[in-house]
Amino acid sequence: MLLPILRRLAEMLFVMFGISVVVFGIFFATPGADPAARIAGRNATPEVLAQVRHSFGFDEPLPVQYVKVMEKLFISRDLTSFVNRGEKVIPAVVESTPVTLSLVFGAAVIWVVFAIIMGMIAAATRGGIPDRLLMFLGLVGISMPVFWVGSVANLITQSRFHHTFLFSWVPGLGYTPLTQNPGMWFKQLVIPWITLAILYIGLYGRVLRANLVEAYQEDFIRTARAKGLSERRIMVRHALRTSLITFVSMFGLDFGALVGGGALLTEVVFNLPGVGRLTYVALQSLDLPFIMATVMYSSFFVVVANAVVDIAYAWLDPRVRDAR
Amino acid sequence: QAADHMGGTLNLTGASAAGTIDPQINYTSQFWSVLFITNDGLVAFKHVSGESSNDVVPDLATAIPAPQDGGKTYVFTIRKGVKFSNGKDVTPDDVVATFQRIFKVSNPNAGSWYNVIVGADACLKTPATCTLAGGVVADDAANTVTFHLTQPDSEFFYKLATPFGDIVPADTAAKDLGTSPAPATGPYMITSYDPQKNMILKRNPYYKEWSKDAQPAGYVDTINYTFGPKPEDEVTAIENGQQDWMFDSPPSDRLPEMASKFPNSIHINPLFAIYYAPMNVNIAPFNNKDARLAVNYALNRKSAVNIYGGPRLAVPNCQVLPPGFPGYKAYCPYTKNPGSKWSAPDMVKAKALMKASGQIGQPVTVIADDQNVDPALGTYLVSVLNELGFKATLKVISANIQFTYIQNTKNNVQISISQWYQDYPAASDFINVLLSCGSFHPGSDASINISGFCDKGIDAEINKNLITAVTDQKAANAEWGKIDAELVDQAPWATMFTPKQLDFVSARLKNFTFSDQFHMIYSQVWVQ
Amino acid sequence: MSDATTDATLPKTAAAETPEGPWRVALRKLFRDRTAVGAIIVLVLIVLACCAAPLYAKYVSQSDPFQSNLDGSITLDGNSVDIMQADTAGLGLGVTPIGPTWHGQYFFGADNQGRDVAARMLYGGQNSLLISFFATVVTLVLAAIIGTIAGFIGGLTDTVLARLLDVLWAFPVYLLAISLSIVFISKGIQIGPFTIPSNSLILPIMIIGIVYVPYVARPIRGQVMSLTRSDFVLAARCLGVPSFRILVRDILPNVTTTLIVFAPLMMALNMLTESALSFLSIGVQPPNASWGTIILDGEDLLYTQPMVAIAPGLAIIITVLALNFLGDGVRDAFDPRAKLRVKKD
Amino acid sequence: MTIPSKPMLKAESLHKTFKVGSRFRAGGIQHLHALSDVSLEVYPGEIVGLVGESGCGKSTLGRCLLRLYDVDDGRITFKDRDITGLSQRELRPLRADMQMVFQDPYSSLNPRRRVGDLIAEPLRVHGKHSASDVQARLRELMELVNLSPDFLTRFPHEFSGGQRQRIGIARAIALSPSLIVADEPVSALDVSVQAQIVNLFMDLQEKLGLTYVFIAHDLSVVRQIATRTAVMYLGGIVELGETDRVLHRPAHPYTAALISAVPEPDPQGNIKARTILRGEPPSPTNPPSGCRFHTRCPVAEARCSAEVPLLRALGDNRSVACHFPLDGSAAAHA
Amino acid sequence: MPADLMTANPDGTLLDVRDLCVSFRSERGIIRILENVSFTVREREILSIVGESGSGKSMTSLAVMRLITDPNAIITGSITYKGRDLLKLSPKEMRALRGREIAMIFQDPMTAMTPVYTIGWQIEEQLRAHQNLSRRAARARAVELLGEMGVPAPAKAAGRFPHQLSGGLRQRAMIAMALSCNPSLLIADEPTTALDVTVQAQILELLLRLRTDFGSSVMLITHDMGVVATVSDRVMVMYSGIIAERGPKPDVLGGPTHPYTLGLLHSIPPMHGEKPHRLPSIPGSPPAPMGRPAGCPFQPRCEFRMDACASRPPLFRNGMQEASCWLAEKGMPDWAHERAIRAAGEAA
Ligand SMILES: Nc1ncnc2c1ncn2[C@@H]1O[C@H](COP(=O)(O)OP(=O)(O)OP(=O)(O)O)[C@@H](O)[C@H]1O
Ligand SMILES: Nc1ncnc2c1ncn2[C@@H]1O[C@H](COP(=O)(O)OP(=O)(O)OP(=O)(O)O)[C@@H](O)[C@H]1O
Ligand SMILES: [Mg+2]
Ligand SMILES: [Mg+2]
Repeated sequence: MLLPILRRLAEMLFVMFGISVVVFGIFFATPGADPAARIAGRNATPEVLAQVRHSFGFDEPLPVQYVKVMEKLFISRDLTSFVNRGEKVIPAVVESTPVTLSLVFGAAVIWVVFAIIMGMIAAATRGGIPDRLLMFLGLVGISMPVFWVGSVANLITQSRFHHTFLFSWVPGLGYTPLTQNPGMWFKQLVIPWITLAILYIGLYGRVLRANLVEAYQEDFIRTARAKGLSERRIMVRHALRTSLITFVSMFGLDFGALVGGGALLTEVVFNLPGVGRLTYVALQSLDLPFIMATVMYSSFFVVVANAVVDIAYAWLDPRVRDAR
Repeated sequence: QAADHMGGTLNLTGASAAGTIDPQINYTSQFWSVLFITNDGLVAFKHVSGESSNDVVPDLATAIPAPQDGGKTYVFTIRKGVKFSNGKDVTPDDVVATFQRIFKVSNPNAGSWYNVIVGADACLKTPATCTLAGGVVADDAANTVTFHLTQPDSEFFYKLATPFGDIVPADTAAKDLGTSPAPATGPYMITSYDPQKNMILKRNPYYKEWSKDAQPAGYVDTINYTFGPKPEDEVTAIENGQQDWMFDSPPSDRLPEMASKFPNSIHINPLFAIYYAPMNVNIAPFNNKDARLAVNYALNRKSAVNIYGGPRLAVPNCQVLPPGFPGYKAYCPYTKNPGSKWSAPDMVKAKALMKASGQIGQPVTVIADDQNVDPALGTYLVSVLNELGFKATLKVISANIQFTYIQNTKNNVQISISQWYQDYPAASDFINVLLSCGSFHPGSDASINISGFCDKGIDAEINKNLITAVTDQKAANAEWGKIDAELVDQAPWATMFTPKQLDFVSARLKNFTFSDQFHMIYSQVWVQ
Repeated sequence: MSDATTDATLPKTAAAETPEGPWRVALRKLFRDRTAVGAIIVLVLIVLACCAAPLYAKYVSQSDPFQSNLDGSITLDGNSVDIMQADTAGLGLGVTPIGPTWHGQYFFGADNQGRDVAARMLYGGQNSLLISFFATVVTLVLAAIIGTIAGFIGGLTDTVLARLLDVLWAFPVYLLAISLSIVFISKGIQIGPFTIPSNSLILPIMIIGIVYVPYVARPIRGQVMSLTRSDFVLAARCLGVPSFRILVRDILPNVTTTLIVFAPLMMALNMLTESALSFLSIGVQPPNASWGTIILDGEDLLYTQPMVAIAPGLAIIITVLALNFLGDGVRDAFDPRAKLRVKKD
Repeated sequence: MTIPSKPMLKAESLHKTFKVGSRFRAGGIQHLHALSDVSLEVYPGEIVGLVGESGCGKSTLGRCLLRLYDVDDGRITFKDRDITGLSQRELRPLRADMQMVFQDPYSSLNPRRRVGDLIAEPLRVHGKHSASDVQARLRELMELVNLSPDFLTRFPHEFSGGQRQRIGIARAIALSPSLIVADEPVSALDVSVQAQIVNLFMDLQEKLGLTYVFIAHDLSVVRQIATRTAVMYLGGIVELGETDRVLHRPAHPYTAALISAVPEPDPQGNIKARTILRGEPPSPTNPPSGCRFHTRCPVAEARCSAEVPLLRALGDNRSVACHFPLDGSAAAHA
Repeated sequence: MPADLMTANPDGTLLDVRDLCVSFRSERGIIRILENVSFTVREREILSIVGESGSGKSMTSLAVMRLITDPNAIITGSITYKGRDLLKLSPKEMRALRGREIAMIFQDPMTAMTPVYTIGWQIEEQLRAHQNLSRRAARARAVELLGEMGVPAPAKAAGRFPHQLSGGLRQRAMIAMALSCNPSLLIADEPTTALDVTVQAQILELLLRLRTDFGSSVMLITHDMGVVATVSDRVMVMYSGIIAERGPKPDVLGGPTHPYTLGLLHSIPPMHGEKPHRLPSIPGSPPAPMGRPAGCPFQPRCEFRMDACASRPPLFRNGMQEASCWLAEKGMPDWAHERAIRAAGEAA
């Protein structure tokens, strides 16, 4: 039992290592990315530049620099930013995590609930008007660029209709920690939640419907009917339960990716200081330590999500549980 | 009655933090405004509104010393009784250590400003062992510090008055302090700083006002500087009273609304800065002077001004120095009616010059950064170039690398969009820094002479004038004006405009005080 | 005995007189799907409209959508109206571009540079469509090559490629795309004697194309693996057909179906990605436009002239929606799984 | 029929294991012993039937014989040539001489290719025929399998199961092989069609002098077609001999049980005396010790669980792998 | 009027299907799958339905269960179960009947059981759906049932998932589930097709026992004549959506009166006696529902084809046996005689 876990861990480490190398490589392939000049200031003399370069170790071979960065990131854990010098990277990432978690978690609740409702209604009325309407709406949701939805939502709630009773409660953009002011936390996040959830409601609703419809063609549904079960029970306990296997694994992967920074666009549009925005800012300012840290963080979540999904898969689908 | 306005919290906001708060390293106007009220140098710019904010007054020194030894030696007497926020006294040793530290921490201008100090060369070579022996000498008994320069420097006091010259305790680590503040001497001290979130300033318990000009006491109790929101959201927050002031310029989209709804919250002040398009005089097509002139004639500075926010927020400019700056003499040849003022582009002349240059059809890439109005200015410049007959394209790159990217000759940048804000009120800060042979370093990311312009004759004039300035500032300024005009005639740039500073403040913020050097003085405004 | 005579009966389900290949069957199915046909029509209209951009710019909007027009004016209902209108109320700060006129000129209004948004949208549509189309081609081709090689050759090659895909897979798409964009857009690419300038459309095409490779390559690899083990490939092996011929004749045609099914969906995805990158100003470079960059332009005018951001957003939605509908239709028509299910019953 | 003394195909103690399971899951990789110590000789002109329960390794053996799978151990000789170690490339010329017909007439025909293409594929890759030759040969083949040559331009999905199986057969005989391994070629077909195909196999053998290894799970089909029959159980041959002898006087208890379990459409004999085996076949990943059948064997004794019985000759031209072979007459039906 | 109707209930008729037609609306018109299928199942009887793939066997059973959910299906006729017409029941009434009165098992026990629940759970579910049982009692009953079906270590097996069991055990679990509420009628749709002969024999044995142990009637659907011969009382042969022949097993298997039944019986290679040199076989393949010939659907493949075949023959009765063939109109056809003459002709 231990061996597979170790293998799994090794595989995760490998993937993270690969990603860190890719990021490091990309960064140093960027012209002008040499942080020395930026660190040195706007009219530094070449001598000062050389000093800075040396003191930051930028004159060392890339592998050495790589190892140093990783050492500082994982072992001494005191990697600091190139842009906001002295700013420790790890606390910054840790601090932005709750923001991203708040965003993604709330959105996830919305999208799971609505997607399940939507999928079930559509599957139950398959071919009918509600089905077609819901599937169309789902497709519209999938087709909307999230940043655009966010912008339009901002336009409506922050400006155009901010003074009507509908949206007067919407506070300014930003994030208030749950611990500090739960009401504010909620109010500030509702619109981002919905914005982020729209895409996934469409996606999951459609996938769930397809799975349910497929499940309905399975023999075991016929068996369940032959057992004299009610349609509702057949839907929930048999069709939905088996369809949830794909649903949950999709959810796991998406949730992991979002927590890992995939909600970047939403965070940028709604000015939520989460990991996605942190990553984006770091990428924009070519702040290598931050880029490394956020990308490691995000790949960690993706990799962990992959592993969790595997476990969840086995938990949901006993066929997978047994080594075949 | 000023006492009625004491207390409260001043809420400042900016889209992002500006890096380290080490006074010897930070080189951003955003945090210089903060350091302006937390730390002091031997001398300081006056903490007042208006023109006199460009004056240097004694700060930690008791007086501005008279030059000795033909301007090569200055003896400062250190003020007694001033304490750091850690409770220790400011001593001559601290001053010596501070100037050593400038080299030890690789201050960006160590090599360009402070290299006049005796012993600086050795410090530049091996910063770790910097002593500045014979350059900065403390005399504890007399409570003085003596500076020995290798040559006279008319701008030496200015260089001491910027935050680089802020005195820090001798035991301050000789490395970038990063996010931890240096002990303060001013009325406020930074108590916490998280670049992702905010900076908090509280009153410095050891501060006692010693000179109202140099470092007056502050009104508010706390200053909370929040980082993160986009300029749009900053505007909204100020409108709603959640913030008092924003560092970023408000998006032009919001200007009409702000102007009509909150006219009293808007303060517009001149800036000593220019927006310009440096042209690389060493590679095609702008190694051809006619081509450069054509661009200058064709550039509709009114359009550029409109992009920036309209005529109230910027003034067209053709020259190197911004209006009102020491040495400024209005001069604009690149207009319909050449003279002192730009009126309209002269397309006919531009096209003729273009034809003469033989550069029609040449490909040109404009490099702009991705912040604020720069992409829009770049886009506009591309239109102008295309109209002239170039095959122009725009390349927008991250603001973080654009500035170094356009400096490095290896990148073969032909033309770009850039800005320059003064460091201190001396014409050399534009002319000498931006267009002298000495600031052109081919192949280096640090080559602030972006045009790569190097005219031996003009360079000689500049050097001569720098000496003149030590003794006769007035004559020097007149000469700077002439040099400026000569440079404009060579057209290494197409200057676009000089922006103005628009400060948008909350309704409750009063006693708005604007220093030409450091903009809004946080210690002087009221929120109660 | 009777069965010695030739068996000439064919199930009459194959009603067609001429033999119909799987391709034609699928196409027939596709063209019978009303939603899919509707989607195709919409797409064709959009493509035609975008192709007509120069005509529109010249004859309808009468402006150059790539040249700033900061001090121009147009005639509207007999009055001359400035395109960039300086604010006169209050302090008179700011300059606002003209809003939607709902006339030929400046139909959707002007952007910050005084350019006709409607005309730019048509040009931007060209880029958006081009990028998403060719990025799809890049993704599908690379994915097909990698997936097929990995799945067909197996062994060490497969392990290496699969690991590589794993790494890319664990890299959130946007992060990878943004990283690559920032690098390449600041520099361009130099491959030997060829230089791809940083404002070339090839860059976003390559970047978007590459980041989605694992999403397609993985299923392709799986499919090729199972095809490689399928009875008919075994049969071909048994007949002594060389591996390469098996690959070309037996495996690739089946993979092609999958690619076709993926194509519209990938294109929809790519269009969204392209717009997102452009929105983050690391996609199409100004003054060139794409729907994403126009939204970005509009973002700066959201409070005064929201139409500049809304119109291209709607264009994206309609196009992506049509692509997704087409994708559904194509999947229904081509998905071999659907066919298998019919067979089994 | 007289059996020549020299086998056409000779397999000597073949072993084949598959790796199943995943490194990343509980249980890890397991070894599935699909074939253990299987020896078989096929003589020219005969039809060897191969029967046994699902999963006992019939297909695996068939595929190993044709080197579609690599064997782990053992030796395969085809026409006096050791083909065990040949690479697929080296095997290619030999393919013309040994062919396979697959069980599933649906999955063994590439749905994207025309019937003519499918059948012509071997002709083309072996390059012995010119284009017009190919056409002529195609017609000939279609006639041989009783299909109209008009069908050549059609796609497999338009055909019924029986017709598809004919296409598969036509493809297999296209190069006039001398050996055909038919892997349950009739199992997927309806009874009425099954008879047509069985007849076709027999006709072809007569006309072309083919040799078959005919895999089936239906004993009556094997009885109809095979000259010799091998009975497999859990990866090994338990009994091998002339079909009639094996089926009517089984010597191995498993063969006996298998035969007695076959339901027969005999209207009178309502319920025949049956020895119904209890339990299910054990897992091939974890085969029982000793005689693999001992867990279900009605006559097993202690020795059976300890000692592996070897396949040994019984005299009447057959061999059995059992410590206690049945008295042939006891198991035979009247 | 067929004689069946008169003898409907008196001799213990459980299920009476009359003129059952099932068709599907499709783009290419109406596809007629079942045409006028009528039959009865008596109490404690095993009725086998045989026929080739696609002949409509499953469709018949699904129609009885009212499990044809396709909205395009058109079902006419009557299905009378214990005096009630199933086609007229409300969905709720039908649901109460399903599983309790009429139970069904399917060909492939792997796909026919929900893969994510243990078999114990699935049996429980059915018990609890129809009987007011506590979970514990239901589980106990489920284990008991599994034991009765000959599942070794039933308590342990109840905790297993379908995929963890072998095919035979799965099929037993299916049967246990079907029998859990003591149904009067068990419909078994090819219950042994997926199994090996040795396991199949076990299952058939079990089916035979049902009648004695549970008193159920069984409708056994298969395409294997051997299975028919082994277990059934009466046989119904279907061909392309119609009933070709039906009657008591010994009669139908011993003396078929429809050429299709005859062909079917002859196509099976015999296990005993002389091996035919060539297997007699039916040429061609069964027609698809859309491609059914006019008249007798078997006509194109029939070696006794005659002019009358152009019109559809009704079921002709000969003794206990009925066949839908014009040859049967005049009584029992003399196959033996016919075939002997043909054989002689061929040999010559
Ligand atoms: N490629 C493979 N990988 C792993 N296991 C395999 C593979 N092929 C066959 N097996 C396993 O080997 C064993 C023998 O399989 P084989 O297909 O030879 O049986 P069979 O007798 O042909 O069965 P059937 O009658 O079902 O076709 C089975 O347990 C099967 O699961
Ligand atoms: N929803 C449907 N629409 C149209 N035709 C259908 C539908 N469902 C089944 N059929 C057709 O009905 C016919 C009868 O099917 P049925 O399943 O009853 O055959 P069967 O006798 O049970 O065959 P098998 O032995 O293969 O199970 C088949 O030809 C099938 O293709
Ligand atoms: Mg097999
Ligand atoms: Mg069926």
